[in-house]
Amino acid sequence: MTWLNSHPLTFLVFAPALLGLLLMALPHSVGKLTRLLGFLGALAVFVLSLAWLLGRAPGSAPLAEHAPWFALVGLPVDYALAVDGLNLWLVILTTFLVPLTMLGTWNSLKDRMGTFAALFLLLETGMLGALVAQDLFLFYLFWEGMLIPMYFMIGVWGGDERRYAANKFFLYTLSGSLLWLVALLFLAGRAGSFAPAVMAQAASALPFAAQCWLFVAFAVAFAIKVPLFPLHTWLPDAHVQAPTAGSVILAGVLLKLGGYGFIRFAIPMFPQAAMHFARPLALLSVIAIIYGALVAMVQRDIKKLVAYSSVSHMGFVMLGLASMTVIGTQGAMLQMLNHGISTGALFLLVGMIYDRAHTRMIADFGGVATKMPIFTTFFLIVTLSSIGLPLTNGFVGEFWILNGTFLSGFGWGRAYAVIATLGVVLGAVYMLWMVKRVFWGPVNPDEESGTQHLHSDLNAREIAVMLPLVVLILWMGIHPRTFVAVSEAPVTALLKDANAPAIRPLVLPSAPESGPLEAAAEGHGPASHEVHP
Amino acid sequence: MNKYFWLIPVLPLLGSVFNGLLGKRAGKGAVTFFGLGTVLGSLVLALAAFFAMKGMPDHRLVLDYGEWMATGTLSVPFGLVIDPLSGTMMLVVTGIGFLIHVYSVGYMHDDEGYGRFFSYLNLFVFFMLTLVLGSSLPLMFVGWEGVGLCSYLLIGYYYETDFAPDAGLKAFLTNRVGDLGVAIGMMVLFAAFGTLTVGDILLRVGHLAPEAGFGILTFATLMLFVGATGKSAQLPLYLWLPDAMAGPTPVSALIHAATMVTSGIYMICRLAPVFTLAPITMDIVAWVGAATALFAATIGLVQRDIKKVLAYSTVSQLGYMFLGLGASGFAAGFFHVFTHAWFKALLFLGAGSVILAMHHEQDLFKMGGLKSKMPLTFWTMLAATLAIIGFPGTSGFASKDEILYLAYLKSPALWVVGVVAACCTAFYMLRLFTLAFLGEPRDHHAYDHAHESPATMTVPLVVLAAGSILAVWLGWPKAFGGDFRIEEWLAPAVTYGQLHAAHGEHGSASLAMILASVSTVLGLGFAWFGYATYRKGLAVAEARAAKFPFIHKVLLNKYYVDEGVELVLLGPIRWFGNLLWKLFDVIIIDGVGVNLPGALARVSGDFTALFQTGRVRNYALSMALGAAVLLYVFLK
Amino acid sequence: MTGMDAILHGGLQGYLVVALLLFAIGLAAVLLRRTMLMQFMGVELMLNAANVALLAFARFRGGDLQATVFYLFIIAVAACEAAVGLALIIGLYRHRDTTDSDRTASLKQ
Amino acid sequence: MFLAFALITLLGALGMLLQKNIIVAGLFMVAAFFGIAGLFVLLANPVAAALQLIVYSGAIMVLVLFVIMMLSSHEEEAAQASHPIQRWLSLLLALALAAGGVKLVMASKGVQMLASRGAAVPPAVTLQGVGAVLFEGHLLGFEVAGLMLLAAMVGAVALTKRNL
Amino acid sequence: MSITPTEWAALLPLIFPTLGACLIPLMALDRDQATAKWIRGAMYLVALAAVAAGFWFLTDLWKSGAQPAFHQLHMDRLAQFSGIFVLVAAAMAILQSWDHFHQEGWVKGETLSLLLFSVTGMMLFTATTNFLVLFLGLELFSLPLYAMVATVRHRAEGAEGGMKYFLTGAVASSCFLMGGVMLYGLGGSLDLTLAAQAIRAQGLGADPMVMAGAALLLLGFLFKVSAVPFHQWTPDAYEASPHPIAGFMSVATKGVAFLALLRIFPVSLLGMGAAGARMQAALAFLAVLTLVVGNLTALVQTNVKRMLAYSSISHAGYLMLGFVAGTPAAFTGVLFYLVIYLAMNMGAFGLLTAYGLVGEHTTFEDLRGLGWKRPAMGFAAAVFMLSLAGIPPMGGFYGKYMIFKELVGTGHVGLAILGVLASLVSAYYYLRFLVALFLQAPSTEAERLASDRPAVHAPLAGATVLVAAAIVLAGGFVQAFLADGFAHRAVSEGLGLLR
Repeated sequence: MTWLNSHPLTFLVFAPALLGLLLMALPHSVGKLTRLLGFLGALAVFVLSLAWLLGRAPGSAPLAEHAPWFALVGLPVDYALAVDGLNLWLVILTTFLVPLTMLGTWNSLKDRMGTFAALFLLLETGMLGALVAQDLFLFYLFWEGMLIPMYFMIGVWGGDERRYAANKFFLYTLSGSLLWLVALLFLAGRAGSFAPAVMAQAASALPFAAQCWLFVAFAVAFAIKVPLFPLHTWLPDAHVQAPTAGSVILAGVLLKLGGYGFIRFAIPMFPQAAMHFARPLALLSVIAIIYGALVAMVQRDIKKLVAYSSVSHMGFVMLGLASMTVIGTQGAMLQMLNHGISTGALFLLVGMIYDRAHTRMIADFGGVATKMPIFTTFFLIVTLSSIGLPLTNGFVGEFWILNGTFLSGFGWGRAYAVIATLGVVLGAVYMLWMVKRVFWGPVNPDEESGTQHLHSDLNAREIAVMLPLVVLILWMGIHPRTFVAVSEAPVTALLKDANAPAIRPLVLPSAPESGPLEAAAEGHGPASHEVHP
Repeated sequence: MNKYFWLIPVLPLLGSVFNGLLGKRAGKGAVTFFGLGTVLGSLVLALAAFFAMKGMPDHRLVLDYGEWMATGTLSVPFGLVIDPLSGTMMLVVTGIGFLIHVYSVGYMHDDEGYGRFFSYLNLFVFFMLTLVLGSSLPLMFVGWEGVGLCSYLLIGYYYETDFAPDAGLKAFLTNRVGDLGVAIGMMVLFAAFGTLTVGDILLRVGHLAPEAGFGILTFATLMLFVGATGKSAQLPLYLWLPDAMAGPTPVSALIHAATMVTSGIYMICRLAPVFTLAPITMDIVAWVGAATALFAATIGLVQRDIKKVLAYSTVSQLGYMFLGLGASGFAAGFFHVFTHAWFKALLFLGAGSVILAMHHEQDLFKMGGLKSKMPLTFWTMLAATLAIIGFPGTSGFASKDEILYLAYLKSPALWVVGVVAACCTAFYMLRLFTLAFLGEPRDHHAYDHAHESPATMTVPLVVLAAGSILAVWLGWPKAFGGDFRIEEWLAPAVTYGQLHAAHGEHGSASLAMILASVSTVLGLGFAWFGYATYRKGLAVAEARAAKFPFIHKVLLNKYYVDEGVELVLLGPIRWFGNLLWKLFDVIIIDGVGVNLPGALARVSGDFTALFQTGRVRNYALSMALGAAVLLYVFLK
Repeated sequence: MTGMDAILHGGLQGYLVVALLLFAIGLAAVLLRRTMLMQFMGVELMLNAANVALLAFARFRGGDLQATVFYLFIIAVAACEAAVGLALIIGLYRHRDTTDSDRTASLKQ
Repeated sequence: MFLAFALITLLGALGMLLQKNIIVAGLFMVAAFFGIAGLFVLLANPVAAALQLIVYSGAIMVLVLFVIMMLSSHEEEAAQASHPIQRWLSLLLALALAAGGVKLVMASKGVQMLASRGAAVPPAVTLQGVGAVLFEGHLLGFEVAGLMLLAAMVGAVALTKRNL
Repeated sequence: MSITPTEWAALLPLIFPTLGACLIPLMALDRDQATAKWIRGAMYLVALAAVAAGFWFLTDLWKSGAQPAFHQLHMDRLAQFSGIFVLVAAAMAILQSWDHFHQEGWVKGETLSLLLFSVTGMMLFTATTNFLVLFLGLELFSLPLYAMVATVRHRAEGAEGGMKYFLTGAVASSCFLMGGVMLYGLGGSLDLTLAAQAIRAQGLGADPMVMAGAALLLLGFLFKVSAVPFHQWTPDAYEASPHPIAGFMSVATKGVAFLALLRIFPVSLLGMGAAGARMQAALAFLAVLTLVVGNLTALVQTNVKRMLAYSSISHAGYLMLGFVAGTPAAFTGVLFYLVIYLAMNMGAFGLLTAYGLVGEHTTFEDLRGLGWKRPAMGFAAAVFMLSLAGIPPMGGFYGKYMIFKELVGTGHVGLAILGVLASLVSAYYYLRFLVALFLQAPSTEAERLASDRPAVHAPLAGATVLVAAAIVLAGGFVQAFLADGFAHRAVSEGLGLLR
């Protein structure tokens, strides 16, 4: 017990993996039992994470563990874990989505479900570890370690093109992270440590060009994960071929790690280079937003459409991060959670209909609303969240990101914001157009069509899976402060370090002595313009 | 009492949630109770709030319910603001909304999705009230998008049909394009003022020298105006409104005539001081309004579907309102919103009554002679028709006259356009009225079964008819000796925060009188023309149409705008999306960027494997070459 | 003695040149001949080349006996190589009925 | 003398390289070994010369010739036409190696130093001397050589023993 | 001529394998080995006992920290390290060969004897700086290997592979010998360290003869590690030989060649100055070539053994990069890498045995769907392949990590980038192994073969595979223990670097 008290994070991170390894040892014949055990374990981890991370007395010290681990070739590697404002909710999102996804795809797999559950738990460890790691080497380990279970999940249980998709996923991600490793080794060698703060210091001593190269290496690795245009092409294949659970976790958590990497490492470690590259990054993000939306629009497979929509949505995250403003970055933080919930829910829903109809082609459906009203309702709500309707989570994030971008000091920021807004429109176009073709209209008369195979609406288990997601969608839309209040301080500090440019208001008061304005401003909330010292 | 005002929007939301979740199981009685009860409660509370607001010294009641989305320097509270502008609008929404709820009880009585319908309708009231009462732009935006959503849901209410989902989709997407403008406008305003609370913006804008933020304010207001054109169906984003008639008729009345479509005007009134500082925008607003008024009116001349005629009429009337706003007549524009709400809702509900009587027949050419069968509908429709063509003494006369007068002051050309549109309006409204109620029945089967609607439907008709006439009380034009009191009433709202309140300059009374007389006489003349053309049936009209086949065809096909949009905009976008996917994603990035290196690696692997010939002499040779390399490196 | 003189008149250079030429010829035999036995004899020549160089160096280092000992071992190695190599060639001959190394090339790519 | 033995050696080797008939080639090689033995004599190393004759010419070459006979592969090699690249490149490399070898020897300062410093003919190597050095300083090597012979024997047996 | 106890301590680890090697042929003499089971078991027991005894003495020596010597034989830490390395590989090979020879339906004691001779030679090879002993060690471990490749006599490929290995190997050792003679000639001593000192003393550090000698010497090592372009025997020999022998060759030959190279080049020839720098340049160039050719060719192989052969070639490239970096830390990394490489490759070849793939049936097709049939083996396979590809948290990653870290630290960023790109390519073909095992359904052909084949039980091979997997995982999770406690001490205390 005392060990647990002093190592709660270690427990949270490694408990799933231990359970997973244990489950792997069980024979295939008890796959159903294994699945159940896996689910219960994941659920317990979720409950514990809630209790330990959220149920803490206010003002108590942040959860952190730190111990020297080993030193190879003279480079000390620390075992440093911590939960702070930047990763708290991402951790909870992870622990939340894993059991939920297990429940949501309870009957989707026919064989080796026990092994699948075990891999899933291993993956959870990878994700949690990467999220809480405070040492870059440790982070790298978890980051790469995540690939392995995901590779098998796609490769073994995926669709017809699963081998291609799995290999592509693996090699694509690996290519980025290997180059990143070289940069990491270069910098760590200079710094003599893998601690981000120490490495940042070493980086600041390097010439600017070197900083830029290092930042690019970091950024490419993270951008592949995000995925940022034009490094996104692994995503549609991986998403489409992966089993539902894989897609959910991929969209829900794995992609977030890219954005998280930026905000945790790339930007704070190379603030000047980050500022230097903010503009190209923002440009790529805007392209991703528009491009993803346009390509999503012409997809014929629902899952692929959702996959491309991820490209578009994650483009918003990157845009927010590239804005280098508190509002934009906070928006990106929220948008990461949003996307995890909304797109995760969408993939779950697509999986539910696929389990029934065994097709995902839009043309195979039509009139689904008549057959499955409850399903339709859920789908519609999630769709609305995905297209950013106000009072759902999607809106707040996108609004902040766009405002932050508009305010950002680098040139063309305003143009980027305006163009990115177009993505919101396009988002509605492809989502609702798909909804129209799938759900509305008369029931598809073709006997072979997917709609004809829909014999049952959602059952209690599936509703139980969707309800928490819907609640979260609304909660995050109505009270986003719950989820971003903790990151406000770290983000502000981070941007202070990054020397983000001061934002000047566009309109200056006509007269400096205009007393009434100031008075009025003080009376009606914050009046100061976004100005960073 | 004040502490319950938050219930004004929330009550309908509760009704909506109840009806949505339990509507099917609870039965129609419960649905009716919750659906109507919540709106009625909201109406009562709105009245209370209205009078509470009147009691405040500055006619302004600000309610704050905590923070919604705050980060960095951005702060957006959940706040309601009740002032004359929003108060009036709130009453229109709850009042007419309630009436239409009542009407729907009858109209939707036999529909399977009764609960679903009321859920959507309640939800709409919630969002509309949020739009109206929201104290900050983002909160208004909640309502703004929310009503769009409800519009989408309600237009596509008959989702098993082919056309309704299409219409709903079109409505939502067109609105989204407009919302884009609002979103950008908000960003600009936030960047300019550092706040998004309407009150704060107005306070700050009031302290600006007129030239200080000229360019940026023009941009912001233009963007907001783009939003307004979407929501309020102005050129070029009006396309969705005629199609929106696919929804049930009460929806057309409430959303697509009385309330939602006027939110663009409402928003501009809300930010009137900002718009005032952007004269270019104001010009554009006026001209777009005028053009829309005329454009839609001409299309309305030849449409056969009764609801389509009304839809184009709505577009046209909304154009008037923008014309008024553009001419700095915020009060006039808003007054037209107010009056239009009554008579257009009435027209739609009357049309709904007719449609129901005719067993969902909407073709005017198949109606006729319903006067005797449906007396109550006939008389109320007559009142509405008189109001919309601006018959002296009706509310429409007052509001339209004021707008035309202000338009003249801005530019006589605008006045001319407005009058021509008014003439068209008079013509097609009388055409509609005549074809539906007068003359001989043209479809006897339907005619024989037609009957007056039940009380739940006719009572709202009567109330609305009374409103259509009596609303004039609020703003009898000064030119005719009235006091146009609505202007004074709204003044605190539209000039809030202004150091120097902008007052519309009025020309001489005689000029106003002359203009009004000319337009009224012309209008009535065209009204008679319409009546005369269709009094004897369709023959005369068809003969006339045959004389101008080209114009008739163009008008009948609504200037081919839908086809044009598909050809010029949607088609290319889809083509481009396909291009990006197939060419850029699949061939360039995946092919050249990903698979080509892979293939190259394989090909070079095949190449290097060629050296593995299996002959040991070759192996020795390569070793010898390696030795040569080594020796070279060491000896060089 | 320097230069050509040294080479032609039995100086150290001469022995070394002989050794290196021998080495080259041995290598050429491995590279140019296809009969495995000939290639094997080429290898023997290369070993002998090393022997010549070794003993030449030893002679000019005042008759270093270490080198002669080493030479002894090299002969042993050559003998061992001969044993194993010839055994392999015989083994291969039993399967393929040829001593042509170019025709025993089933393992490739 | 040196020139004569050197020529015998090199011509013997060349003959082996160029001779099509494998038995004749083997005999050329024996000639080369004789030449080498002669060189060893000139190097004041009669022990090595004797060993060269006994072990190389006597034992190893006989073994080789024996195998040649056994495999009855005295057939001449087919004309080499198939791999011109292999042939010309090999030739080029061998010539380069030869030329490079000469150049190397000429260019090496160390060789010159050694040649001039050790020009005096040392006393001839005797078997006693070799034995003393062998058993004093190279006991390990001696043992290992023995092992190696054993290993080679075992290997040869493993590869060729008739009865599996 | 008495031998002191310390000299015995240096000799004993070699003596035991030698004894075993001598004893086994006696037992195998003129027996029908296929039927006389007890004698077969006895041979294996003797071989294992010989290896175990050697191992026991060496670990004892390691623990005591003593570094005894006998004449030119220096049993220092590095030699002890390599001895343990070789003996573990040999033990695994012996255990696997029991199963494998059983599957092939044929057993020969001579093979075990040759293996033990080879082990002795390898230990000798890494334990001396005397060129005479070095050369003898090289021959002592090479000659048995030539024979072992061809030990499956009923396969024509066996003899072919052996012949190719022999001919190329003989050429290489001739070159090696020539190089050593050149150094002897100018240095005047058979001990390379002394020769190097003498050469420097005479100012002949950059003499062409010295340089040529060094180059030819290096060639010998590069041949043994199968660096491009001295690599072409590798796939043929591996394919020809029985799986355990192929594994042993891939691991032990490469390992001892690198260890001896480490002793000779950076340390013993350090005195000559220029040669060290030239060696690094040459190694850098050839490492690039090795990585590119090895990985690309591995990409297109259909035979698993050939794939593993090319993979071992490319691993030689990574290890050479460690020499290019040339720092003591990099050498520690090389040693650590070798330990993991031992486990990975012995494991991978052991898998083929454990899955009962015999003869030519070692293509990817033959592996299809096997991963699910024996989950423990499948798990181990995943560990090996991911480790070979250098994916964390496997041990293989840390080897690359240490080498690349030093490479970057010494300014060879370009080489490091090339190295990681090469390992990206390698990931593809390692994944292909896993694709076949897990992601593909068994082919009908594989099913048929599996049903035709007598029920294969390879408990010993399976056990070695699991042990190997455990070592790889240990390399991933207690990497510091292996690196600091083992590899680092071998470098620092054995070679006197870092002291």
